[in-house]
Order: sequence, then C-alpha cells, then structure tokens
Amino acid sequence: MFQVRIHGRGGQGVVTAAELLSVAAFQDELFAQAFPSFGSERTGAPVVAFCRISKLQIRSREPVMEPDALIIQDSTLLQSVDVFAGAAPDAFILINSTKSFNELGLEEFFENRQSERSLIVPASEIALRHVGRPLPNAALLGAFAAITELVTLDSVLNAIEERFPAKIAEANADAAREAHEFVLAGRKVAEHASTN
Amino acid sequence: MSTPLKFYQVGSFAVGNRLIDEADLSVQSSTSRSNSLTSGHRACQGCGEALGARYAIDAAMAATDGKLVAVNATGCLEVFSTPYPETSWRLPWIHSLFGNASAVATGVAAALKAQGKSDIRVVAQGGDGGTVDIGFGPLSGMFERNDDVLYICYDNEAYMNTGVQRSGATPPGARTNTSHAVGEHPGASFTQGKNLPLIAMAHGIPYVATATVADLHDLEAKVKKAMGMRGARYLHILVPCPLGWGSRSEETIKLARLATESGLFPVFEAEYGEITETKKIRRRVRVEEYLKPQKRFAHLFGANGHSEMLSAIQAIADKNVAKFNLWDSEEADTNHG
Amino acid sequence: MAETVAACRPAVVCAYPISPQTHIVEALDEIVRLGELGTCQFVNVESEFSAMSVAIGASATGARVYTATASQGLLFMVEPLYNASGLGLPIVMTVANRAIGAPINIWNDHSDSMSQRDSGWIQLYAQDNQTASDLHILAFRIAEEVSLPVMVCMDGFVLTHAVERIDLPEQSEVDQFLPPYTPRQLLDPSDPMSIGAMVGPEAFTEVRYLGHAKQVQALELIPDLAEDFVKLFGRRAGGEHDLDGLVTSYQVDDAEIILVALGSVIGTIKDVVDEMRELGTKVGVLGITSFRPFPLDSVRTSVMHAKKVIVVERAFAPGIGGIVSSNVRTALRDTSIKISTAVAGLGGRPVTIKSIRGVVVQAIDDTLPELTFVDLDVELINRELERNRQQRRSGPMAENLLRDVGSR
Amino acid sequence: MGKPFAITLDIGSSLANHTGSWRTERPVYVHRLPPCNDACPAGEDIQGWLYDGEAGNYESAWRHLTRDNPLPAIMGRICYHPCQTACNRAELDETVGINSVERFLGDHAISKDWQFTVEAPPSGKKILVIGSGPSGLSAAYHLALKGHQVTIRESAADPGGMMRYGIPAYRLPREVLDAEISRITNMGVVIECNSKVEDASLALDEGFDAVFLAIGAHLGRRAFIPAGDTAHILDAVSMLHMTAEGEPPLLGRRVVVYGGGNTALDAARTARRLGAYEAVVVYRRNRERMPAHEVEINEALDEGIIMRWLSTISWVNEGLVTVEKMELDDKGFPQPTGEFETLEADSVILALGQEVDLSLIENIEGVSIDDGVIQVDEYLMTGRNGLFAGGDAVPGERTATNAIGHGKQAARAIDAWLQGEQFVHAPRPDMATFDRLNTWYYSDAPRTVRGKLDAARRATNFDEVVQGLDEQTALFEARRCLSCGNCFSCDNCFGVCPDNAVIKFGEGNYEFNLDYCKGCGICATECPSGAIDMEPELS
Repeated sequence: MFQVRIHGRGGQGVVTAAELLSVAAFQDELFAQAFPSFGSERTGAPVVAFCRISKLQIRSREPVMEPDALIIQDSTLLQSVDVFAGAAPDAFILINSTKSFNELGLEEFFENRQSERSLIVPASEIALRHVGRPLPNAALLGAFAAITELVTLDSVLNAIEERFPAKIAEANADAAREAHEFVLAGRKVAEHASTN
Repeated sequence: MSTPLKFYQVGSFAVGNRLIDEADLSVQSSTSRSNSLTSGHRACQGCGEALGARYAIDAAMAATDGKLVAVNATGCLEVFSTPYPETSWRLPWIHSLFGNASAVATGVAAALKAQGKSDIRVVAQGGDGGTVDIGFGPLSGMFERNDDVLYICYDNEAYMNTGVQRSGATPPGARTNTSHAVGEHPGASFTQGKNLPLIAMAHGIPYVATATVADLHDLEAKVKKAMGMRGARYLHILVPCPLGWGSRSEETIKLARLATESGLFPVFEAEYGEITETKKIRRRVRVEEYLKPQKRFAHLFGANGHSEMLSAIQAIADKNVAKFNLWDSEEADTNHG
Repeated sequence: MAETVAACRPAVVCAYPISPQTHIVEALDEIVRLGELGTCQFVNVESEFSAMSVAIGASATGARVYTATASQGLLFMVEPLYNASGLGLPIVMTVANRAIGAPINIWNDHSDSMSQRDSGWIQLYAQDNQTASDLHILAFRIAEEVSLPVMVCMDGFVLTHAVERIDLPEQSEVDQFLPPYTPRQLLDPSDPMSIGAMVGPEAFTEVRYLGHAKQVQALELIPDLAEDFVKLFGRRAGGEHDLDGLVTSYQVDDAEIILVALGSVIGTIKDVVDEMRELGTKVGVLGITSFRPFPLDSVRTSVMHAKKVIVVERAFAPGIGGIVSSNVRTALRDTSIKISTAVAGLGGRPVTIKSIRGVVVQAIDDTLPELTFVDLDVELINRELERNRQQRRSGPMAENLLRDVGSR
Repeated sequence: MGKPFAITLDIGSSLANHTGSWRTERPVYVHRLPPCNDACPAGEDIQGWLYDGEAGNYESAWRHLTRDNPLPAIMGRICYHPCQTACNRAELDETVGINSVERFLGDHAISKDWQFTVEAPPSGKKILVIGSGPSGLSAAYHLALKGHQVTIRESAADPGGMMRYGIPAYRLPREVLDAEISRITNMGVVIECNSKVEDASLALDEGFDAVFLAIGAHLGRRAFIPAGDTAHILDAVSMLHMTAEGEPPLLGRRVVVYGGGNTALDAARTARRLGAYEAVVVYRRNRERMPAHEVEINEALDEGIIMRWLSTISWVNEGLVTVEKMELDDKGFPQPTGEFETLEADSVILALGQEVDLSLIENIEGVSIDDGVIQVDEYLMTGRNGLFAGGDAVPGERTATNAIGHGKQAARAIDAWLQGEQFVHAPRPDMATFDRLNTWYYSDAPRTVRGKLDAARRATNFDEVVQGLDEQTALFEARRCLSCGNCFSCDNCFGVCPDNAVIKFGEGNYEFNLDYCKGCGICATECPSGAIDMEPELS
C-alpha cells in the first residue's frame, strides 16, 4: 500500500488533489481512498489531505502517519507545520516552489536522501501560465505521476477531465503535462550528469 | 320573491335565515354540514374552541368538497377530540406535536403535490400557545416558503390545556396561573404582546385574516376565501374559554362579540401584507363591559381595583380603533361614554 | 450517497444544513431540480425540528421520505424523532455521526446516534461507503415492511468526506428490491381516519410493546432481506464480511480475543487483526450493523467461544462507561468471557492501528482495564485537575486544555 | 395487520360518548306572549300572522289574522293600534308598522276576493245579533264559523254602525266597509236593515236560541249651554250621521266644535270638508289631557283646524260664542279664571260624548243598567239568560277594535252556553319582554313612513287621507318584526351549539339532542327572540 500526504492551504485545491489522485488510481485498476484532514478550515489555513493507493482493498481509516509520498503545495508551510513528520527516508517529496532547497533552507534535510525522489516544481508558475490562477494541484499531480510512476499521466489527465468542465479541464491538463515534462527533463539532466 | 329587503326580518347576523336562497345560506345552517368535529367530544361546556373549530373546518370542507386533511397541534382541541378509543373528527386528521403542526402540514402538502393530488387541501390548526410561542419558528418557515397550507390559530389567550398559564397571546392585566393577580402590577404584563396576524402579514403571504366565533358569516366567508387561494394562509380566530377566562359557559359568543365591539380584538383581512378590509364596530362599548364578566380581570374592579389598568386597556382599544379604522359613526355610539 | 438515495425514488426530501451531512442533500437538491426524480419535492426547512416534522407529515400522507442530519441537529429533532417511531412512519434518515457539544466539535464520534438508541428507530451502522450506500436501499425496504423509521449511521468525514470507488446500484435493480410504498395508515379523504390519538394508561403499554414487537420483527426480517439483496445485487449490503445482515464477522470463528465495534473503525481493526494473526495471536473482529434492533443471538453465537471481548466504542455513557458494551454484556450474560470497553476516537481523534494494537496487547497481558480511554492525554487531564484543586474559579475547562496543548 | 393500534382511530367514534350526562340545566323551546298580541283588544296573533307575511305568504297571513278579526282592511285604517304602542322594537329603533301591514293584507284580500269558509257542520241553532257595528259583525262572523245560523237586525238603512255613520269616509272608504261586510254575509249571515228592534226579550221568545246586543252608543250627549234663540247648535253624532247619509247640515263659514274626543276632531275635519273655512275646537283642558288620539290631533292640525285648549263655552248667540279661559288645578281639573273672550261662529257642534239607546231593554227583568250602560258578567251575558251584550253598549273602552274583541268573546261564550258549558280561556303565556331578546342579531331598519296626501288637497274632499303600503314596503315592515318570544327559524341554536346537540328537521323545527347537550346555555343566550329557556335538570 502506497500512502500519500498532501499539504497546502485552504483554497489551493489540496483535497481535490487527493481526490484526483485516487480517481487516477481507479483508472489504473487500483484500489484507492482519499480523504481530508477533517475540519472546518477556511481559505488560507493549513490543510492536509490523504490518499492511499493499493492493489488490495483498503480498510484502514486512520490518517496517513507514515507517508510514502509528500506533496507540499505551499512552501511557506515549511516554517509553520512539520510537513515531513513520519516520512520514511526513501519517501517521495514534491515541493511547489521556484526556490532551491538551499533557498528554502532544506539542504541538510535533503543531504542524505535520494535526490531523484526529492523535487521542487514551479507548479504555481506553470498553473498561472495555463489556468490563469496559481492553483498548483493539477501540475503537481502531473509531476507526481512522473516521479513515482505509481499512476500514469493519462489517468491523471482523465481524472482531471472527469472532474472539471471542458475548458478548465483542458487548461489543468496542459499544466499537468508541462509539469510531467519538467520532471522527466530534469531526470534526463541528472542521468546525463551521473554518466559523466 | 327577490326584493332588496330580504334581510330585514333578521339581519345577516344569525346563523340561518328562512327568507333567503339556499345558495346564500351559511354552512352551519345546513343540515348537510359535515360536522367535522362531531358530538361526544370532551370539551368543557360552552367551549369556544370546539365551536370555532367546527365552524372553520366545516367551512373548509364545504369549500373543498370534502377533499381536506387536517393537522392538529397538541392542545385542548387535540386532547378533547381524540382520547383513545374515540375521535370526534370526521376527516383525515393527524396530531404530531405541540410545536410542529405547520411543518407537518407542509409535509402533507408536499406529499400531496408529489403524488399529483393537488385537489386535496391541507389545514393546520393549533391554539395560541402552539402558534405564537412554541410553534412560531416552524410557522414562520411555512410562511416564508409559502407552503400551500391554511394555518388556523384558535386563540383563547393562554395555555388552557395545561391549566391556564400565560402565553405570548395573553392580554395585559389578565390573571393566569403564571401571571397571578397579586402584587403591585397584578396579571399579565403590559408589554407589546405578540400580534401574530401582523407578524404573518410581515411575511407578505397571500392571505391573513382575523375572526371570532361571534360572527359566523364573516368567519365562513374568510375560510372560503382562504381555501380559494394557494400558498401560505393564516386565520386567527378568537375563541373565548369559560374555564380560563372565568366566564359563564353561555356567554362564550357574547364575550367574543364584546371583544370586537370594544376594539380590543380587531377583525380584518389582509392580502400580500396589505390590509384589504376591516370589520366595523356596530355598537361600540367600553372595555369594562367586556372585561367585567371575566374573572381573570376581576382584580381590576371593585374597591381596591386598578382603574389605571382599566384606562390603560381602554387606551389599547382606542389605539386599535384608530389604527384599524374600526369605527366611523359617532351616532352609532350608544354605550361609549 | 445522494445517487443511491435518489435510486430509492423518495417523493419528499427535506433538509437542513449541518456538517458533515450537508453535501448529501445538496446533491439531492440538484437531482430534484434537474427533474431526475419526477415530482419529488425538496423542502428547505428552517430547522431539524421541522425537517423531521415535514417528514412525518409527508410519510403519513403516503410519501416515501428521506432526510439527513447529524450531531446537534439530531438532538434538535429528538421530539419529532420519537413521534415518527411512535406513529410507525417508515422514514429513512442518514445520520452523519458527529460529536455533541459542549465543547462544540464538528468531528466524528457516535455520541449523537447513540443518544437516540432508545428512540424506537431502527439503527444501521455503515463500515465503509459501499455499505453506507447499500444500507440505504435496505433501510427503505425494512422501514416499509415493519413500518418503523430507520437511521443509517455513517461516520462523519471519515466516510462522508472520503472518496472511494463504490458500485452504484442499477435503478432497475433498486426498483425490483424496493416496491412502491404502500402505507399501513394514510391521510386520505376517501378513507378518513384520525392519526395520533391521545392514549392513556389503558393502552399506552400495549402501544409501546407493539413498538418493541416491530423491532423484534425486524430482527427476523433483516437476515431474509439481506439474502434477497445478495441475490439481486451480487454483494452483501453489510459488507464483504457480513454474516446475516445484522453483524459482520472477520476472523472470529477461532479467535480468543474478539473486538466488537460499529462503523468505519472496523476497517482499521481488520488490518490490526491481520497484522496480529501474522504474529500468531488469534484475534477477530465482530462488526455490529444493526444496533437497533440489537442482535443478541448473532452476537452471542459469534462470540461465545472467545476468552476476551473488547468493545471499541466511539461514544460512552458518562458515569457508567460503555453503551454498546452493556448490550454485548446482555448478549453474553452468564458466560465467563472477560468484557472490556475501549472508548476511542471521540470528537474526531484518529483511531490508529497503533492504538488498537496497543489495546489488544494489553488484553493479551491481562492489563486491559474494564473501561479504558484510548490515547488519553493523562498529563493534560492532571494539569486541569490540579488547577481545580488550587482555585475555585479555575475557568472554562476546554479553553484551559487548549491553552495547555498550545503551551507544549 | 390493520391500522396501528390505539394511535389511529375510526372517525366519528366519539358518538359513543354521551356527554349529556354532564348537564345540570337543559334547554327547552318556549312560546311567550309578544306584547303586541297582549295589547290587541281583538286578541289577534299579530306575531303569528306577521311571520307568515314575512315569507310573502299573504293568504295564510290573512287567514291567520282573520281567525280573530274578520275586518282587517277596516281595522288597518281605523284601529288606534295599541299593538304598536306595546311593540318591543320601539326600544331598538321604531315600532313595527303592524297596522299598515294589517291594512295591506286586508286590501290585498279584497283585491284577490278571498272568502271565509265555514268548516263546522250546521248546529241548528239560531242566533240574533242586534246591531251591525264592529261587535255585531264580529260576533256574527265567529258564530257563523261555528256553524250557527246568524241574523243581524240593523235599525239604519245600511250595515256598519258607527263605522258607517260615525267615521268619516276620508278615514274609511265605504267600498272597503262594504267589501268586508259582504264577505261576512257570504258566509250565510243575514243582515236585516231598517229593522229597529223595539224589545230584545221578544226576540228570544221569537225562537232565537240566543241574542247578542251590539247596539253601540249613538245618542249625542246634550249638555245645557245658555244660548240665544237664534243660536245654531247641533251634536256631532247626528252631524256625522247626516253627512254619512248624504244630507249634510248647513254649518256656515265659521264652525266651533265643543269637545276633545276623536268625534270632536272628526266633526271639525268634516266641517272643513263641508265648506267651513274656519273650524275651531274648544276644549276645557290642555292638549296632553285631550282624549283624542295623537294621530288624529296631528292630522287635524295639519289640515288647519284651530285648537282652543283650556276654554269652556259660556254663552252662544247668533254668530257669536263667548268662551271662558280655564286653568288646571294641581289635580289637573280645569278651574274658571273669569277671563272671557268671544269667537265668531255660524254654528256650534257639541261633541261631548255618546250615550246608549236603552229603550229596547228597559223592561226586561234581570237586565241591570248602570252609568248608562248595560251590565254583563265576565261572559258578556246580561242578567237575562241567553241575552248577551258587547261593544259600546257595555262598560269598557269605546273603540271599534275593542268591539271586535267583544264580538269574539261573546261568540265563544254564546257557543259554550248553547252547549250548556262555560267558555274557558286558554292560560296566558308569560310575556316576551324586551330584556329576553338578543337584539344583536337584528339589523337596524328605518320604519317605512306612510305617504300622505298633501294637507291642502286632503282638506277639500273626502279622499282617503292615509295611503296604504305597496307590497314591497308591507313586506319590509313585516320583516321588522322581532318575533318576540317565538322561534322564527333563524337556525342560531342549531349553529351555535359547540356539541352539535341541536337537531334541525326543517324550517322552524328543531329538537335538542339530550344525549350530547352539556347544558352550556349558549343557545338560550344567543336566541334572538328569547324562545329558549334553561331549566334545571330534574335529579
């Protein structure tokens, strides 16, 4: 069973992200379960959502305590919330930002982690370009598909199409594609570097 | 013989009139009236509510050709009409709770609409407690949604079923078991009260009217009119209570009459929030004439009575008369000192 | 959920917003407005009190009625709630289980529906969204067979706000399982009757007894209906481990320690069961789907052979302890089974695999007290108790605790 | 499984609960005596015939009326209607115009030529009535109804007595008089005119089983008034009689009438009609004490009759009358003042009352006479067996209506006497007093004012002064009746009972359902006409 925890702020589509991910998993014939950290949080407040993906039926209802993947939609949370709590050393980590790990003051944390599993994606910028609003969730899911290969990009795109009206869906899909591209491109660079 | 003098032998105030056409007769004068609330009920002698209920529901039955469902709030009317194993009702009738008659009626109306039975109509009925106090929220909701229900309040101005306690409709100065006639300010307080007809009007519903058991023709006309309309309608009927008012059982109708003739209970009609008609006072009387026969006001009279309260009550009557324009002929003033 | 309810073709739906139930009726409003339910009436009432009252009126007029509520809302409709069961009106209501204030708390536990266990309503508890969906179909059928109202209880947020894949029933299947409603009593001018008479001492006991008899009747009926459901839909309404429609049974047969629970926590417990069985402990979990009527026999026969029974409860009765436990004790009267109550997940506190595991381990070591509050923050409590000892005006308890939590 | 137990009940099942056992008082329907009926000297059931009239059933109303009075068209004109004086409605607005409705019914009957029918089989008894005035005709009518053969002997040329020879035509047109008299003769009553009976006792020997003296009072009372030889003085009775016969006396241009009764006013008004341009009524007391009826006085004044109250005539000479002024003492008796005045007068008419011509009974033993009138017992029988008397000839108020009452009573008494019995009066019900009415239910309606010819026109001819009501106004007037003390089918009791304990079988036909009546008394309180009493339950 693969457990994902998504951090963000109210209004950034955190819960939607978890739901889209679960739907994408359904697409790939997997069992999935998405649920928010239940609360009455209002716009701007820190929000957490969870998603479990598995080949077997999912029964547990507890919140995700030890995530296999973390999606951080808003880097400003790094100061206020212990977003990395319970994350295994080999956990996937996606951060939405234009800054570098250093600029975010995270170099120590990431020193002894597998670099290909930790990635910063300028999802808001990408979203802004396609959707016109800084809603990073679709882009981050595209990146998630690329980095984890747990769900396919197509499934993510289908989930997006199912969820939104055509126009918005298209825009978000584009954002997801670009972020997906962005990850693959980055990986090529890294591979290239390692071969030298 | 059709002469314009038909009603002179007896005015149109009596229940019947052998001199007019069948069609113009009151429902109550007909031997084929439905007697919706039939004999054998356990209401007190001279119960105004039993009378008002039969007047109103029979009229509604006549107006709907018997296609009527009644919802009843808890209260005297419910208790005296349906103690197991007997019921005095002769139409589909349901009692749920004290405060929810209007909401239950909404449900009935909704179900009928869903079943395409819009020809069957719904009335909800309750006392003043179940209407102006505990049932007020749901009633206001029913008004606001303009549900297709006629709500009838039988106002006897206190909680009689529980043994005469003050309600939001208890008049100033009246003695009840929770507004005792003792102390410096005996009886119910002189507050602004809760005038539900006016509150109902404020909802802008299609029809609001007041009536009393003293003027059957007026009451029947209003029920008929209400049943001719759709949406939320409200009828407020004054029904004297010999037990709670401390009045003689034979004076039930007389007191209702004096309540209107004194100006203390204005009889009027309103549509969509606007008053369209007021019943003029025929023989205006001072409030004393109305209050004196009632033990609940006994402490206002006599050697150590409260003349200041009497004049305060008279002032209320005068205000009503002016506000609702209840009286326009000085000559008609026989008893008014 | 809304779609399943819609498939049951309600004629009247009334709603008053309260988390975490609201989105279900929101969706129903849309379905009704789109005309997908024909002449179905959606009534926006001004309170839960009226919601149930409207349901009563509509049901007595022969309409199939649905509504939903939670927590404070359920308490606000208590008076008509008893009235609906007393009049024998087959209303179906979703209760999105949520805690009751004060302190106000919007998260999940069972305090709300448990407080109404004696209201005369049938209570079914869903383990996951598939069963939640299926139980609604079953609920309408049971309600109309025995003419009693039914509550379908599903954990607030845990289930109501979770996204999982479920099989939605085919309309044709639902229609087959759920024939049009034919009421036992009806407000109908062509056959008038008085409903809701005042009944005195001479017959009140009998009326109440008949209310009980109907629950007993339901107890016999539910297993049969559960079978019908399988035949038609190819799955068990109570979930894959459903035994007889009344209880679900997982790894119970040879278990020495059996946990008894209601609702979504059962899923988590199942994981614990698997985990501990791998370590060789014979653990199982018995889920109670029908809490009212309470399946004494099913519980007794399933659990008789166990050494220890742990009742995991999401509510409790202050001053005595477990609510479900006392019912289980009745089922296991005159046995030597050790029964303990584990109160967990109050007001939305996560019930984790770890904490369940902890309870079971205690049970194995015979260190599990008869009543235990899982993951209780003892230090926090001691601080408040100390405060109370020291000063008379110790201030509002909830706020004190929050301050302490913050100051950590 | 049927309906849910106990909470759901079959409709109307409360009929099993007989709440009548709660009752301590029970309502009963009563018939009280309306003041109009009480006041009517002819004993008419006024409320009763008005009830029929209200519905427009004029024939049944007329037949109801004529059970007691055979002369409605006449009485509708000349009766001084004490019924209206007693009418309860006066306390509400104005009295009901009973008299005018009676006249309407009388005239309507004449125009429809409705007749009386005698149902009783012939009794074989023969009765002689002496005098065809109101009491004679009334007696004849009631006796005829009972199957007796009646003969009336009348001294005058035409029947009617004072109605013809005392009351001027402008108050009672002769065709009306003739119509109602002929209706009585149509019953088989024989009237022999120009046949003065000299001795009543002979009539009994002649083979009549009974005799009724209805001879009236036709002699004008003479008083001594000092007068010159050439003074022209005559009495009102003869003056009116001559006028009625078509040979009016010559009166001159100035006429003085002496007296204060109705006859005085009739004489004065007649004098005007005979050409006198000035008619002065001289009366010793004031207007308040004038015996004439208010109506008459007003009409006379309207016609320009001059009144000289508080005056007596002390000397009459050719063309001149000397009058002395009077003043009333504390007992109300006029006392001379010694102040004199003279009036111009071509003739003086004395209207100082009438006396009975007793010649035909003077020598019948047993018959006693006192104060100039025939003495009778309570059954109107004189001291002579089989000889009865009534009207103006016996003590009592001298009005036509009273005479009609006497006629009816005499007829009943005679009928009983013929069968060797005594007539027994039905017990009088309690009065229907105003305080028993619930007047709320009656709407206010102004009394119809009878149209009058304008005074000038009236004064120059003998046309009828007071006009009758048309059908609509008569109906209007009838419907103003409050039906005091008697049910008029208003359905109030049927409607206002909170326990549906009044059964209505149809118009005016109600019954209390004592199985359910709790005895609250609302029906009695709300009964408009006070026709329901509450009586204690017999324990």
